Amino acid sequence: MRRRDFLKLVAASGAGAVVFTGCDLSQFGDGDPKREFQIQSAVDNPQDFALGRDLWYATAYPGIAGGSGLIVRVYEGRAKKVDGNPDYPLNMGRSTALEQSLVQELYHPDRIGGPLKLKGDRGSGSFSALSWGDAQNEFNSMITAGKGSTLLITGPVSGSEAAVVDQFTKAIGGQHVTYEPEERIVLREAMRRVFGSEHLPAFDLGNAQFLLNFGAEFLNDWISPVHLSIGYGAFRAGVGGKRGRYWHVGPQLSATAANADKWVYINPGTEGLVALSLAQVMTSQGLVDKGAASSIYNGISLDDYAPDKVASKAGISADQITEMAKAFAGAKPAIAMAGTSAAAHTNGLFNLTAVYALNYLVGSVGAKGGVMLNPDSPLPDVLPNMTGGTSYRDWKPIVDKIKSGGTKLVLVHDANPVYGLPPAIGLKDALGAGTKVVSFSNFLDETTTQADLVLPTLVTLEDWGLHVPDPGPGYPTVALQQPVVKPFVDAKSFVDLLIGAATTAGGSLPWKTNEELVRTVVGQLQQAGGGNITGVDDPKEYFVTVQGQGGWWDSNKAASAAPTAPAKPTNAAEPKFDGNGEYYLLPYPTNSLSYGENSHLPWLQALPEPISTNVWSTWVDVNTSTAKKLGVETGDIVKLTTSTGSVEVAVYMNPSAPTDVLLVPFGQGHVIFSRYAEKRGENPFAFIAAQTEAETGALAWAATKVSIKKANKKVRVPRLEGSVPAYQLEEFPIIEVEAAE
Amino acid sequence: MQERRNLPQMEVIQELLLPVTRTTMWMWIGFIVLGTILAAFAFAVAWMFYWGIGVTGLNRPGMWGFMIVDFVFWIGISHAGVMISAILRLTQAEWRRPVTRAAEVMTMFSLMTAMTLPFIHTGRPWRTAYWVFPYDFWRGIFPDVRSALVMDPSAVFTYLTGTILFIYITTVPDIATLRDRSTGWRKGLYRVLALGWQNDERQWMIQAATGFLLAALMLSIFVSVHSIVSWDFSFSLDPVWHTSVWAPYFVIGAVHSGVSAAVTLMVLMRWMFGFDKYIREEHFDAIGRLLVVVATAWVFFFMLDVFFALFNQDPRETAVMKMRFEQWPYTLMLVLIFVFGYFIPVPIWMFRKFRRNIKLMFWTSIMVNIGMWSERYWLVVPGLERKYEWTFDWNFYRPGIVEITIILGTFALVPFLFMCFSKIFPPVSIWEEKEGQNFLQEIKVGKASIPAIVREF
Amino acid sequence: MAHRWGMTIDLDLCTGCQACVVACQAENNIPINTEENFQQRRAIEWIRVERYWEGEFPNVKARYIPVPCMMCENAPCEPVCPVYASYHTDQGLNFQVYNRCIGTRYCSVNCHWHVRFFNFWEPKWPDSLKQQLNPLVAVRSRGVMEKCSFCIQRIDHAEQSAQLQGRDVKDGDFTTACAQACPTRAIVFGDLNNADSEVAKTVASTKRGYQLLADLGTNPAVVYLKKIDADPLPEDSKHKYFDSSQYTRVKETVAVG
Amino acid sequence: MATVTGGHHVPEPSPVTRAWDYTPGQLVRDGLQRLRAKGQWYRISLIILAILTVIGIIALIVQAIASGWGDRENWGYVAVAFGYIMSTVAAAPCVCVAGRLTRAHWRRPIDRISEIWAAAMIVPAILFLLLMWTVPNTHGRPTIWFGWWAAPYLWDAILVLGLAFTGYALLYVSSIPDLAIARAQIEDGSANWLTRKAEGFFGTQSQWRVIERAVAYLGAFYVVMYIGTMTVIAADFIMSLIPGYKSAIFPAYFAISGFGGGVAVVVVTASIMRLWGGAEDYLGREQFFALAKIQLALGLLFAYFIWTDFVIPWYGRMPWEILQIRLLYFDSYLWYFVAAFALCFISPLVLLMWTKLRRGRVGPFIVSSGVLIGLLADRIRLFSSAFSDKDITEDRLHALPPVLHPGVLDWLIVIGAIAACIALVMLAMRLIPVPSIWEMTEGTRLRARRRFHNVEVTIIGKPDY
Repeated sequence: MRRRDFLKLVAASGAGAVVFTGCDLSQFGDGDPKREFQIQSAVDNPQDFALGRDLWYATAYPGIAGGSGLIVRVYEGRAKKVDGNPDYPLNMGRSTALEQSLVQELYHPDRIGGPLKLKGDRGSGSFSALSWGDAQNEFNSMITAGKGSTLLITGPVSGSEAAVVDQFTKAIGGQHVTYEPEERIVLREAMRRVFGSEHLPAFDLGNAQFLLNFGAEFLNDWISPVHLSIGYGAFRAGVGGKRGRYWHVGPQLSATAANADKWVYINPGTEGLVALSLAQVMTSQGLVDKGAASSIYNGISLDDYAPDKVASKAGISADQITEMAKAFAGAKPAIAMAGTSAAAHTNGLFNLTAVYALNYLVGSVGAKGGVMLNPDSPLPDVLPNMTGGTSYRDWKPIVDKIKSGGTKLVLVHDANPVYGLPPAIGLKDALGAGTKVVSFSNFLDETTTQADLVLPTLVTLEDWGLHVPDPGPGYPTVALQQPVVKPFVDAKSFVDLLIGAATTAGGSLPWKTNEELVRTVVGQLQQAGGGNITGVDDPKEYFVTVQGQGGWWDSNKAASAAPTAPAKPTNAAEPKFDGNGEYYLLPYPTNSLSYGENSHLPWLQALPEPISTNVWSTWVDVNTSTAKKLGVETGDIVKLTTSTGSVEVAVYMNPSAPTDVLLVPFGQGHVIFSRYAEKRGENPFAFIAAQTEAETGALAWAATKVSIKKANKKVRVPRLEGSVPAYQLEEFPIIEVEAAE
Repeated sequence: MQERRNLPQMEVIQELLLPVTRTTMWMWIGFIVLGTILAAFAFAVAWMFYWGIGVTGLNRPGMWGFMIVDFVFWIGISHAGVMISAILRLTQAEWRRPVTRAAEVMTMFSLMTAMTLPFIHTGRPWRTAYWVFPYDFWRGIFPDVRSALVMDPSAVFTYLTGTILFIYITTVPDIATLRDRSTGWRKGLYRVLALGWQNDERQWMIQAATGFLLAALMLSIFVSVHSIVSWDFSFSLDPVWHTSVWAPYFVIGAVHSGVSAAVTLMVLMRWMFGFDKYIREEHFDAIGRLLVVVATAWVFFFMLDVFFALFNQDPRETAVMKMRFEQWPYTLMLVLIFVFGYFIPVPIWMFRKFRRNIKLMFWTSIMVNIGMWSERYWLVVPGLERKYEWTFDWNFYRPGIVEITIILGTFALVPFLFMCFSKIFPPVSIWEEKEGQNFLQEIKVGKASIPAIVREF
Repeated sequence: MAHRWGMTIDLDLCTGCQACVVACQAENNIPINTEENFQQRRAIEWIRVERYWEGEFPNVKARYIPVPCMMCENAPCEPVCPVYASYHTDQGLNFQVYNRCIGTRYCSVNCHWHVRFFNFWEPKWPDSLKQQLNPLVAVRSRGVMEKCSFCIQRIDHAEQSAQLQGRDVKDGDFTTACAQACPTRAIVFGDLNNADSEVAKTVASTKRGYQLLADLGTNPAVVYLKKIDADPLPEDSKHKYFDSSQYTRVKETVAVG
Repeated sequence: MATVTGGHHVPEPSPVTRAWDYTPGQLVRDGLQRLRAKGQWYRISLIILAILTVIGIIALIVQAIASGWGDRENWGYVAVAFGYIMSTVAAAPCVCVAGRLTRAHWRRPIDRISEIWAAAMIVPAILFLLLMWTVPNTHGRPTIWFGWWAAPYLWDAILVLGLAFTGYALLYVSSIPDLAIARAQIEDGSANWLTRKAEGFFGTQSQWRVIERAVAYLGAFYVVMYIGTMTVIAADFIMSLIPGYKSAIFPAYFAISGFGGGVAVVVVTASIMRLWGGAEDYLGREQFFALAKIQLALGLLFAYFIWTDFVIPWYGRMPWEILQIRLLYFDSYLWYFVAAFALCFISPLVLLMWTKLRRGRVGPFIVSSGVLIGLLADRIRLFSSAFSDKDITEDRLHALPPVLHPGVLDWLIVIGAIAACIALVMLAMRLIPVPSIWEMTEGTRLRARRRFHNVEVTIIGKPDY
């Protein structure tokens, strides 16, 4: 055998270490000794790589904005990489860290491999495996037993899943509650009050010139981060004419606020007051039409909110308010936005309505570069829109009913209320022996460990679905989710299980499986007409095309929400705080872990929180001078005491933290939630006071006061930043800045 | 300066062979204590091989730490050998005689110890030898000679080879002495090693010529070794490291610490082997004078380094210098460098009375090496902790327990090997001592009798 | 003309969301950065987002900068490697040959952008997570240096596909994982030698371009676009720049393995 | 072995210094003889030197008036003259310290030859005072002074003037015993004014102790002062005037090359003294051998330091470093550098590494003359690149500054300054005996010939003081 033949053989047999650089595939084996395979190139040895075939599939993820379009790279039946779907209007090829991490959810080492049955006491966390046949039988008997008094708890659902949930709820005669971040409930109510819209808004940031944001984390985890980030990119790049200017108003220099041209600190909960004050300045100085203002702020005497009256309450100067008003009114189109912590106060609804109403004053509602309202679903019956979550106040009777035994069966999917609701509500204890609990979950989390039966469900990349994003891009949109890999574990689609359960409960559903449902509804979409796919008649081809595109959308059918004057905004109110600590306690959702629902993904755990760059832990951001006053520095453990309890967390000295606000991130404190999340840090939901927003009843998680005490312990806070506060060297800035023209 | 003492030749031989023939209690203690530390050292190295460099305290960008500092230190100590044996031989300084052998042996062992450190400090030590030394060319892969890390082992191994040759050449007559006085396996060993030495004139001429030639050749290696060690740092662009003074500065610092270590060794040999008749006060006196000059030159270069790092007021350098001056533990180290390395020992060495005080010389020499170890740390580590304007990445390095054990181990390894050596070969050159006896003369000026030596002119 | 792969990073667009960081980790089989990794300050992020302070509350700003490998034309990391593990490809990329790397870490010492990461520990994944590993990218063992490769596997793939079609690689044929993920299009990747590419056009037309540590003369292939500061902090805002007298070093307990 | 150079007959080197066999009386007679007898050539050379000096002064004034006072580049060659004299004449006295420190016997006839050059220290001091105002203040430029008061002028002046003063003190103190001898021996009233200063010295034991200590300490102090001064000159007159140049080895290089120049001056002076100064019996092979060894060692150090100064920026490859080595080594002053390198390093190395040449007297003389020329080229290279026009407040070099080649006036200034130094030394030789009488006398006492086994050897006493 000649040497070359031997080498060819080695290469053909796929010996792993063979590296072929300096050669190109098309010329292999053409007998030129210069192009012979080399076992190892002398020097030019860039990367150990082998070629193979990869496939990209379009699918969708309902967890962000109710449906974001993805493309997934699949290699030999394994999902390798998730990216944004370039065709899908909300993503346009872009993605977030969370979407990138979906492969980790799929291949998570602690994913539940098959049905589990409680063994021993509830909450003991010990389960025994059982076959799907047995599990199905057990589940069916529970459904039969629980008919008429069943509670289905899910995360926010829309589209095909929501349709099935509706059918199921009807069939079993139970109640469906949605668990969603509480401040979003306030936001939805504000949308109704201000814009008369049932849906979350879209913002035409790309064409806007000025953005006044009251605390909304729109670049990180607020409603539709990718879409808003794309808009922000266009806003900054000056697509709409010139570079947009962004001012952030709020109690925290958050990861989003750091991008603002100017951050104006105001005391927590005073966003609404400042907004009214802005309105007062704008109207009194003739910057906007006075008549419009009187109808918008109907019944509120704006002059009571002149800057000098508001300033001290908000913790800023009257000049700042005036300056802000002038800037806002002076640059058109301008957008006012509010959310996240602004909504999580006892006066959250007032804060939001007062701010969003400002959009009317500058004429940005429904206009180019303004607030765009989203239309209804193209097929409201089979693809319902997302509806709001259940507020904390509404959770109380539900929990009481469970406690009293009025609810026989509790089904939980894609929600972890035991973790996410303050313990004061007593949900965990309410799940007594008389109530059967079934969890459709992939991971043992706080709620799942309370279940009698765990039925693992398919994760995003394994399942079918049609989702109506909320907020949408401003026109009707449906995202198609399809399995890109075969199920990695022995799990079933939640929708399939629900269809089965509904049938068991006596319902008659037009679809037998989730896939059938999706195919049918896409057919209905085709019949409805319009949309991104034209000229395709064959239903099969149509479906395949929708699969390839990742969804259906019709950009010609933008919502025609008339900029009518809003319903009367809520009554002006000042925030109320619980407890008598001397500091405000401001928990905040982080860009990666959000409210803790994704803490099991190691990439997200290891992703530095943008401002502090801390990872894997809970800490409290303390202002540098406050820390000096307290005699603590980064790494010192402090004890935070609220009216509901106290926790010990490490200090991170943060020069941007307000002097009288202590910031604690959400996301950690899981008792059990896979190896990457459990027994790590503290859960702020567990020690905030259970205050509610006055009108919506949503949990006001930012309405707590706290006291801080040094505990004589030290830890090393895991973070990306080095051991000194990162200020730039004056002569050699890493980040060069130039003034705007 | 050299007092003449007439000792019978037999007595000289017997007394200088003491460590070979007898194991004193101090040697037993030494073997046991050092052996224990070495066991811990071996365990630490094995632990690090098994788990990886992760067990150290290194981080990004502080990629080099204790082991590199210690490497530089031991290379520095090794410079005592050539300084004493070669330079003093070439300049015909008589007082070198009792120290040359010990200093050369210390050089050999500290070089070996030093080279261990960068070797085990690499990420994949099992491949290091294979890749760095081009002993196999069939794959056409050469090491990159532009890298100081290739020059470095080349220079160090040349130095080591030279040192071993030098020790061997200068030990042959003594081996022959041992051969004639031993039995058993030792006899066999010495017979082979003595190369048929018969004490004839031609052999002596060859031996002397080789010794001189090697001494002259090794002078250039002497300078190159620590220059190249300094280039490991100054060829990079790191602020404070990238400075042209480091090469001579490292060399002079090496001589400072090396000669001080030689003093320590001289005292220890007096105490352990009872060589009081051979290692005498006047030797300490002479070496003390040398140290004053060397230390002063070292301080001059130290000041050059500091001043011209601050000279341009480049914020990148200033940031490192500020940390060195203001922050723990660098402040402490700076104090150690100045006070232990210069301001305590040098004023003491200025006085003849103190130079002849053995205990004082012992402690001052120990002090110098504490200062010099700190100096190497002070030089090497901060440059990485404050590397360029990435204040975000600025970090703090602290050694792990494994590193500390390894460093302690190196301090045990060199004396341990030295003691093993002295169990086989005399640590003080017998023939040189005898030759010295002949060279020493006296001269009468008036009533005074002045020590004198034989000279060519 | 040979390709000169390059990147523009518009700091005015970067929002610090770090999608690029996770995208890179997914694409390039970067080991999971555990809590201990961070405590030991050994996290591996081929592209990392640094945050710099300016000022102090209430006049304070935080600014982000994503830092991948600069792919210097005249890279300081290359000549210091004794075994040519760090070398220059004919496409002007700096490469790390994991096979050859013995882990002297000199390249990292002489990389002033701190983008070379050392595998202090053997990277470990639970078996199930190994399903995600990208087969086109080698998994690095402990003891070797690794760094951003400008997604060389994508470059090679694109070049081979183009060659099979008998054409040159076009702008937009492919992009790096970080650029692909970036929601605001702050990161743009392309061929600087191709005048029609987006990066080349940006570099040619922008007035905001600068290179990091450009004064070292290494000519990085990553061009940053300056951040626009529309509302700068008042001149007298204290603690604007690094001043060592103003801080005490953070004394935290050491966690070493 | 007879050697013929340039038509002159050079006497065969004596194997040993014959003066060791002189009696003390002979040594005194010989020394006083040399003090008195100065022939015609002496007078003629002195006149020529005086004329050159005057021309130099005139050239300096013309240069200043013609080109204006304000620009630093016009003073470039005054700086060259200053730097050159600092690194030759001012370094010469350091040579005696080396010998005294190691208690070498070869030093005894050499010591005075090296010390006598301190007599010319007034010249660099004057040049320094002229130059001082061309050096900018420390504001806005790199400096080692960190805003000290009156920096750099006051401190530079203290160092240079202090060095000059120390030099004169060293020369005077080390000559006191000889002056005392002259005072005692010259009875015809021709004793000069300087001898009268030595009136108090009678050679008591305590006086000798004081003299010995004073010479030792003043010598050591002179060396320390010299290194310090050269460091400061290197920093203030060269480094801080080349933006971005902050090579920390440079001051050490500057001082070491100065030492090389000092040894060269001594070797050349010794050769001349041997040929025409009537000191043939004093300056034997021993002295040249020892000096040549030092010259060789300093040549090696010259190369070593220049190599480190070069290789670090060469490896750094940063733009300003590339410009810096182009300016200093490759582009602008390439040939000056080549000349300096060849004459200060290569020639000492290839010639003096041969023991035969080292032991002769022609080899060291030729090499040392070369070193003196090479050093001049080197100082032109350094001071011209420092004094050429550029914005010194920039933090780095951004372009190569213009080259400053010497013109006729420049040469006249340099030569005039050198001539002034030589003239001063020649005048000093009329006052102070060269070589030293007392050191030679001491040397003869500490030597003996003795039989060692079968051969006769020299025994040298090394008193332990």
